[in-house]
Amino acid sequence: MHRLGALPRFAAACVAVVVGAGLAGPAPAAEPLGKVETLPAPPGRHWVWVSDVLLRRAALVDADTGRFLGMLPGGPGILAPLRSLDGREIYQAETYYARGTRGARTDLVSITDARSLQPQGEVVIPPRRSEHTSWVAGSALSDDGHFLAVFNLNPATSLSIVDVARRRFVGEVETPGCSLVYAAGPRRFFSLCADGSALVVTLDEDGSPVSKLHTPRWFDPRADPVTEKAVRRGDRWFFVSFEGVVHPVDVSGAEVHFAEPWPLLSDAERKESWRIGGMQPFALHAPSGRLYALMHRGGPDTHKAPGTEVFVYDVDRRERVQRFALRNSLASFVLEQLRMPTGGAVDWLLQHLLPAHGVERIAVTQDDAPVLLAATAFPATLAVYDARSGGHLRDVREVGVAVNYVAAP
Amino acid sequence: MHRLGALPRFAAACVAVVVGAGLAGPAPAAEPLGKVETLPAPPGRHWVWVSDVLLRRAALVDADTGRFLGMLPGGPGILAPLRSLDGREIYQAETYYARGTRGARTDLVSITDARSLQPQGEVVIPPRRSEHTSWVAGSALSDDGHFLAVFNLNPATSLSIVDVARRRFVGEVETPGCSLVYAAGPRRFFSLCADGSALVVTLDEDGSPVSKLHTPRWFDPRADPVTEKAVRRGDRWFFVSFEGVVHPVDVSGAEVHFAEPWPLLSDAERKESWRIGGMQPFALHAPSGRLYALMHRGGPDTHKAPGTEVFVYDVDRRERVQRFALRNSLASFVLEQLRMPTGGAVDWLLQHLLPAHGVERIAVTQDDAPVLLAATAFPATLAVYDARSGGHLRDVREVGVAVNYVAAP
Amino acid sequence: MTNPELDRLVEAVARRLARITSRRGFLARIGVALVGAAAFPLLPVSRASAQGADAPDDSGLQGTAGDPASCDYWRYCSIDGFLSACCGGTHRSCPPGTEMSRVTWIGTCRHPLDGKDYIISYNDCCGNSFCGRCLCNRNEGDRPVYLTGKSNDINWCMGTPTAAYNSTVAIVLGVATGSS
Amino acid sequence: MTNPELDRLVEAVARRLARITSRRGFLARIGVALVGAAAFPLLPVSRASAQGADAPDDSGLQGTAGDPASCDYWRYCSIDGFLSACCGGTHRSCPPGTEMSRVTWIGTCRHPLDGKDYIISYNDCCGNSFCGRCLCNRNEGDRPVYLTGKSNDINWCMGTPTAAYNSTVAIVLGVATGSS
Repeated sequence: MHRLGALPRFAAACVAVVVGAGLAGPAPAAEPLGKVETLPAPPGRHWVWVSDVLLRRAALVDADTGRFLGMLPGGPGILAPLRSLDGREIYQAETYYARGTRGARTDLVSITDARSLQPQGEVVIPPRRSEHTSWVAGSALSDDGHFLAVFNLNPATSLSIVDVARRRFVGEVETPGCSLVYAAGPRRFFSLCADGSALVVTLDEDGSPVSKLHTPRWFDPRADPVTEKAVRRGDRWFFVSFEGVVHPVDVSGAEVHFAEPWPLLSDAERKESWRIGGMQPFALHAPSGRLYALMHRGGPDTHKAPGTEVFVYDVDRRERVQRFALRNSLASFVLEQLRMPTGGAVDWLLQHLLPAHGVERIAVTQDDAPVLLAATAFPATLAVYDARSGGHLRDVREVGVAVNYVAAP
Repeated sequence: MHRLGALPRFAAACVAVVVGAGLAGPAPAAEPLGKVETLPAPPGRHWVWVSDVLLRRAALVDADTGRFLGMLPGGPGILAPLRSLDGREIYQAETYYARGTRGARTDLVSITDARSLQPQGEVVIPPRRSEHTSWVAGSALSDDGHFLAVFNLNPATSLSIVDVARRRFVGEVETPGCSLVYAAGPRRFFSLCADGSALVVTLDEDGSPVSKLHTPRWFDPRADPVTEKAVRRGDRWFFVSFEGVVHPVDVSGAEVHFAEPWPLLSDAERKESWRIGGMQPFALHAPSGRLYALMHRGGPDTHKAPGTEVFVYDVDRRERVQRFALRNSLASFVLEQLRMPTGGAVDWLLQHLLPAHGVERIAVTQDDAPVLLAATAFPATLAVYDARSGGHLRDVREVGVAVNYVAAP
Repeated sequence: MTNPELDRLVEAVARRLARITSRRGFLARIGVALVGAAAFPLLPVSRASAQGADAPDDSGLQGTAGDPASCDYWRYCSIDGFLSACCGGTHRSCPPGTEMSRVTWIGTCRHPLDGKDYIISYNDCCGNSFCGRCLCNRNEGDRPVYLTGKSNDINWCMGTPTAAYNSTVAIVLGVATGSS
Repeated sequence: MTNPELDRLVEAVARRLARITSRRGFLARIGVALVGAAAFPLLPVSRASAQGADAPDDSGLQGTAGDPASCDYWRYCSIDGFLSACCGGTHRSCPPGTEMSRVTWIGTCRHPLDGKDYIISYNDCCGNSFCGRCLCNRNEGDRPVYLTGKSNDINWCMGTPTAAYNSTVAIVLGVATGSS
């Protein structure tokens, strides 16, 4: 209605403009006015989301060309778009205040048309969704695509369940002592608990919880906690501990099963103080079973330090099959400002002269010619690598201001 | 009520924390919890507002120490706080959308307690206030302190009148062909018109317009328009044209009077292509009648270029009495990152090696020992100069991200 | 300075810093974004006759003057904003999820090949979020805010459901006869 | 590299760039601000007895260890956020226009002079806007989000009318007896 109410003002505007230009009336356009693009369907295999915490949007970027396809706006905090199973809709949990940082808080799940990127609707949820810097596992879509779960921390922990198909808030499931949310079946999620167990929440067809069961303790949260930044391959989640031990979690059966842990790092590598690190340190290419891990050299408490290399593992053979160095993202950024090509003398100089700045976030596409995305928050950079060879393909220019999340759906 | 509703959760929180810490109960504090500062009254003579368009707040900064005193939050767009005559309240026009960049738009004038910086109330106004980059003359407080006028552009032009004392929206005054708003008497404002005249709007005691009168044309908007970035000394406004001609506007009488224009620049200086420039290129110290003008060397269409020098004029004698160079704000910023003092070898090197980056905005305090503020948007810098000697006093560290407005009320 | 590579790097970093401090730099972008401005100098289009006039053929244009993703593109002679073509749209269509403003200003740009002056409508794409890419600012003819139609300080996202600025297009309305 | 001054400048600019890319840098600040985080490693305070314990006397402290506006201040041993003392508040009071969070985490810091371990409550100041100054991040003992009380990734502005983060204080609750 705002739009309709505005029409008279359009008229006034045109008159104003026309008078200003001394025209008797606006000239009929040789080209149409008002055209707005829509995206082709299905989505490209190398379309990736790059969320920006200052610009408050998730940009849809074609990693093959570095071109922007469009943007999904959001408010402050976590912007992590989830695509519906049929690819036609995008869901995102968002938070708004009536007066910027004050006034009534509204949390909601927005539904956006994947082709027009126009809002299709919203479902208001309890105003307590969690904010945490990694932006990982803050919300999850059930494997049947019907239910979106949003993690609340306030500091009581719970999940808000939204029926995205019926556009309704189902209810809140308390998860005392357990945090975050991971999809684990058609209508099943699990959260990680402070005691080293997981809480498995199963929903009925209406989205109401039919069971809430604690698994046995499957890791030691005191001696060597797993990071919450897990990656998934089909029915198997892969959690990695601070010390680099992989804990596979199998969600194929009626009960969640925990496979044998295995180490990412050899004793020699530990001696060299190689360590996992970053805000999104892991990515997994499901078809090939390749696990990509951001690695750096550092001591304890550096589990969030940026990675300078990517170690590549075969999760079936449980062994490293490759490793490659990442470009200095700071140097890449300066090079972009220079409008200079990669591989030149200046590039070389920058890569070696500027302080090594690793990568905070990686993601990999799931097609047969996968690309690995490597992002840093600031300077905001997004590098595209050939996920198979590790070769640098391109840097995406002007990707944003503060890249806080990257996803390759 | 949100607060009350949250109390049980506080309890839960404390329990959670306590249990987590293995305490039987929270220890009584040796120091009080929950204390929040309030500002002394009256405001310091060198307290200045520094608005940041990305952080969406106006910071209150003590120019003598470089310390922050507090912040006034706001939404997107113009953040230009106005202090009530008694100094007890702060008024600011703000814009919000229910969903960040979409949904219902609410424009309002917020009333904030000047000591606690806590919101005291708000008055909703029509959702059409103007957005323009200089942030100058977007709103004005009547000289009797009763009425706040907010400039609307949509693109029809009007003023929203708010009775700040009675906390109510009075009404909207149409100002066809005339823009922006300047205070010009107890209950009088004027706007600048495209034909080179001014529209003078006088309000009655309730804030309703009793007269809307066009002045004669007092400048030539085609040949040499005045910039809208005017400064005031008592009953006299000073507008400066693109070519550097001062047009004094006297608002002391029943009718607005236009005094003899006079030039800021000599023919010799014009030959050297000195030119006014910036987003807030002028500041005026009322007690001494000193007009400070940002100057740079450049051609036509550089009326927004940053200034490298400040020319100081005596507006009574209508002549320049001083000029001084401004520090390279880019060099100052890098120096801050180096945590190095001004005046050293590295400072000298930076000042000379880095490309000259001028100043976009200046303001001056109104006391007997005035300081001149010199700000740039990015890198965000705020330099403090002795307004009498032109000597550099200090740089304010970490002043913000994108300084888009500076005011010395 | 005896190390050319080093000099170049210093200059490079300095330029990089200078660039982000210039009106073309990022925060200028933000500034622009916040005002959603588009520079539309008043041009003599009073004798404009667009009837039947088509947009010219760009196929013969060499280099960036023919690239709608470049600030050098001929249609952008009076633009100030993010190029829609860098944001998910094209030089004459807005990115997905935005809406094209109906309020606008009109410029006149000469086509490098046919030498004709074309009337260009610079419409802002409104809503969604800042694009933040390919800021293009050709600031000639900018005038103060009270000369509304000539001021690139003004947010032209008006009348749309939201005044949030995303980017700007450049649409050919027709030929400005006699204005050359 | 034969020009020391130049080397220094390059290193300086590089360090500056590196700094803003570090977790201590501005956008880290934004990140921190957005999560309003405070690092509160779980420490053995089970035998804490705060009764009658006063905050220690800082007057004898030399240099930044005694400066509440410095990240080196002794109370900040487990903090992650903007220092309220740089934002209009003090090390134990919030800036005007904010509200102190009641939910918090507790650390233990040793006073450089009396050698005692003090129980410190790190409360976030909530609302208003990001402070953006004096980010102080001592990240020891940080744990994943599911170990809620140990995670500095979490926004601790909870229960307050707004979860917007401004800055953080460090308040002495008492002495942690026997924990040294």
